Amino acid sequence: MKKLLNINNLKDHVFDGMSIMVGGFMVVGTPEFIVDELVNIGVKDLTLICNDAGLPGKGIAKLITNGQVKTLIASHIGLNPEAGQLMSAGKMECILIPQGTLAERIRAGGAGLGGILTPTGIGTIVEEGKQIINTNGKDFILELPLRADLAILEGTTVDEYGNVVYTKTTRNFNPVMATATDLVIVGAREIIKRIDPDNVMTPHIFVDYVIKEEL
Amino acid sequence: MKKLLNINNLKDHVFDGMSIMVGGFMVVGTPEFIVDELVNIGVKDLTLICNDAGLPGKGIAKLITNGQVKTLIASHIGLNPEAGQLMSAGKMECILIPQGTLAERIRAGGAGLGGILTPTGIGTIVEEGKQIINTNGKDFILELPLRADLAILEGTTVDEYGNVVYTKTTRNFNPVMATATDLVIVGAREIIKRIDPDNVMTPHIFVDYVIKEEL
Amino acid sequence: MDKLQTRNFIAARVAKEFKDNDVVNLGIGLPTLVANFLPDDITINLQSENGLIGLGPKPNEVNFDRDITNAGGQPVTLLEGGMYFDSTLSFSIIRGGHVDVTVLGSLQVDETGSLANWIIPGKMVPGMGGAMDLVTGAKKVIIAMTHTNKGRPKILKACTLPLTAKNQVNMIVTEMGVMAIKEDGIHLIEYNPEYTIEEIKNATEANLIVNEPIKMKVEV
Amino acid sequence: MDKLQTRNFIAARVAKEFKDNDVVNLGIGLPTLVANFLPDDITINLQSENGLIGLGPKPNEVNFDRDITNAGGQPVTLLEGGMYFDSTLSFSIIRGGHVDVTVLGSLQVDETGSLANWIIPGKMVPGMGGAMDLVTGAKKVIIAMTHTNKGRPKILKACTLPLTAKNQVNMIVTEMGVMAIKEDGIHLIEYNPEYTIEEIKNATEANLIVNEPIKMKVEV
Repeated sequence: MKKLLNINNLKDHVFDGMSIMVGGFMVVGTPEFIVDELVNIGVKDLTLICNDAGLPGKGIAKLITNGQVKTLIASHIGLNPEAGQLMSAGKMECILIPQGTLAERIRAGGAGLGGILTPTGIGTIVEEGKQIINTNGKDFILELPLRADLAILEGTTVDEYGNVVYTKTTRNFNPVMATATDLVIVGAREIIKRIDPDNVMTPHIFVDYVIKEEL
Repeated sequence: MKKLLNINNLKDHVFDGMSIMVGGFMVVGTPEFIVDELVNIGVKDLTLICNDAGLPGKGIAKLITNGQVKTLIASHIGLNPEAGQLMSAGKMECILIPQGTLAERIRAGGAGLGGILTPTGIGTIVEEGKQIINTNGKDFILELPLRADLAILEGTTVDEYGNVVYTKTTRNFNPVMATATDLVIVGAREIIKRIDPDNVMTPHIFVDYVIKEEL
Repeated sequence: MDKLQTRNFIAARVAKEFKDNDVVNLGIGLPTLVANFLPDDITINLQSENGLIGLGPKPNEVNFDRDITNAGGQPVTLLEGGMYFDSTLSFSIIRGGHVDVTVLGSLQVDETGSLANWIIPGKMVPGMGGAMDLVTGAKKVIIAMTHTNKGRPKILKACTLPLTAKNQVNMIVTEMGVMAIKEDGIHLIEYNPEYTIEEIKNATEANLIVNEPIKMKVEV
Repeated sequence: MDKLQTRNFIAARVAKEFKDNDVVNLGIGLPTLVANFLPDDITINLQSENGLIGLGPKPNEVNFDRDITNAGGQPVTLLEGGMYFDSTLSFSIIRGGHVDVTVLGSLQVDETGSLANWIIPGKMVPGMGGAMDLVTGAKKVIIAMTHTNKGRPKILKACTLPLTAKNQVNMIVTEMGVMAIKEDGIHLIEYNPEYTIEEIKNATEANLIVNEPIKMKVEV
């Protein structure tokens, strides 16, 4: 399989100060074994974009605990108290974004849009510093596209071409993040010959490398 | 099955002057048997929203030929010469929209967005009368959401709950249109007990009625 | 009523608001309990913003699946007819008005239907998660919460904490009563006969419009 | 060369522009012929905006499937490894810069890289289809067309027809030569030795920058 990458070579594709989107929702759909390797590598000053801050001792929480994260962009950090503490202590910047807006901004980044207009956050501090645009008599916030250097995603099933299927609620942010970064690395639970062409969730053209998880 | 509708009762859900989105791309993915019934019913002054104008004698071309269409909103009408003739003769209004913008506008209509910023059409007549917004140093056209009263879609496989799968290239505009109209009617080639929950393309909450195609 | 009874009482009353085929999103905490009181005679489609419709009860040892969780990250099951989707479609459903009712807890609600439930500056910064999208997009927003916080009113003339959304709440259900938020303010439409109208007014900072409220009937 | 030979000659030259793993979208008409000349030693992923990647050759009687067509509505096949998707993802791929090369025909192209190929007011109104998104979003835009229309130049100082996009064309391939459009204008980088440079210049309204062009080598 052409796109197969050995986890030991992950280090060749990361650098200090880079931005990384990590798939998953409360660690469900996060390829923990790849995140663990980022901890081993020790790459630092990261900007992480993820739905949340992981759970204590699980997922991207490990990168946060290890002091590798400079900025976290997420919708919710409540289930990882350490994230809130580091944020309050000024040791980690934390940018909170409504979950639907986070999804749309990443989608805009992948889809070549210059932004989207959302009603979410109107009349709240979310609108501060942003352009408000009225269409059809209603106010919307102009939210800008979000992209990153690297996406780390969990594919349940990947085929030999690099097509990906995400099972059940592991899907969440994975497919949209696949479209919005310069490099996409998928951690695969299993690799099969071919996924039914109707059921592919991330087409292989988005996938640069596949790392097989040792189960 | 709760949502099953007899084709003879389609007439109860249509009215003169209504707007209808019709799925399909050059008739592939268009439920022709439902469009044929709209011809039988004779509902008129329609605003049709469809990728194209169908093919002569097929799909929405029949509604156009029958004089039932007041306005056609599409990206391409070249394969149905009659549409261009009616447009030039002033007998049918025709609003041409870039295909990607058409998809995004329908998506915005279904997703509660106030609009999206696209680079497509900048510097062309497509931008006329529209707001140009500069983000990150680049100009984009603000395109507004598009919705309709009714969607007529072709589901290849529909389950007893109303979940839908579209096969191969019949998918095209069908899933996005399912999100953007007040009423959604799906023409089903086959009805099965249950679709794999990972493979549902249109969740049943979007589907109001299912009409079984007689094959 | 002890704390659990109070929570169940509120949850059971909220569950009576749903209609057949409603798409409903239940927030974390008290609103999650509403799932235990859904009426048997109608179909309710529970949506979870992490990507499913057809949320079923907690799994047992046999049907536990680590790949099926709710928006709180807790293991759940999928009911027959349910399905999974990604975060963009999930929030198209939410923002696009395809959720009929969302039920959320709150720290504060006010007379204009604004609510605050995502941050206490300097103290608690969990983030808004999907709450801002839910209250903005859902057709009906119900706040399910205790009427006061250690005796201090949570239903205010104007929220003092940073808002989750402006003018979006339609109904408040507490252990004291059911309130509808309309153009002219908060109407007490049902009251728990364990409390007098005066007690309820005293526990509420906002002006309560009281016009022949009926007694709350809840079987827990 | 007769008309078909000319078209094949242009298509064969365009096919030499692709690199391994490129995602390529071929427009209707002459560009479709490019598929017949793809190099064997690299993998090209043909995208079709109606919703597939992995466009294969026309079907025969055995593998014909009415549910698989290209953007022209013609029956096609799907290669192994290919997949289907809906129109929103298709145009996220196109607009989002995930298509490496798009090849389109055109009525006019000009010195600034603007092109016009979707409407002749009063005469022909096919609509832009996906062309505007393709030329705006693809990393490289190649125009494949005959150099002139009944002797009238199509490569102009400035397009006179309504534009499909401004400043987006990177390369023009005709039966006369290969031209690269850069900041300072149109460079003739290859020429067909069947024509003199003077003949090519005369068939071109735009100023052609000619700086040691090489001979086109195309095996049809």
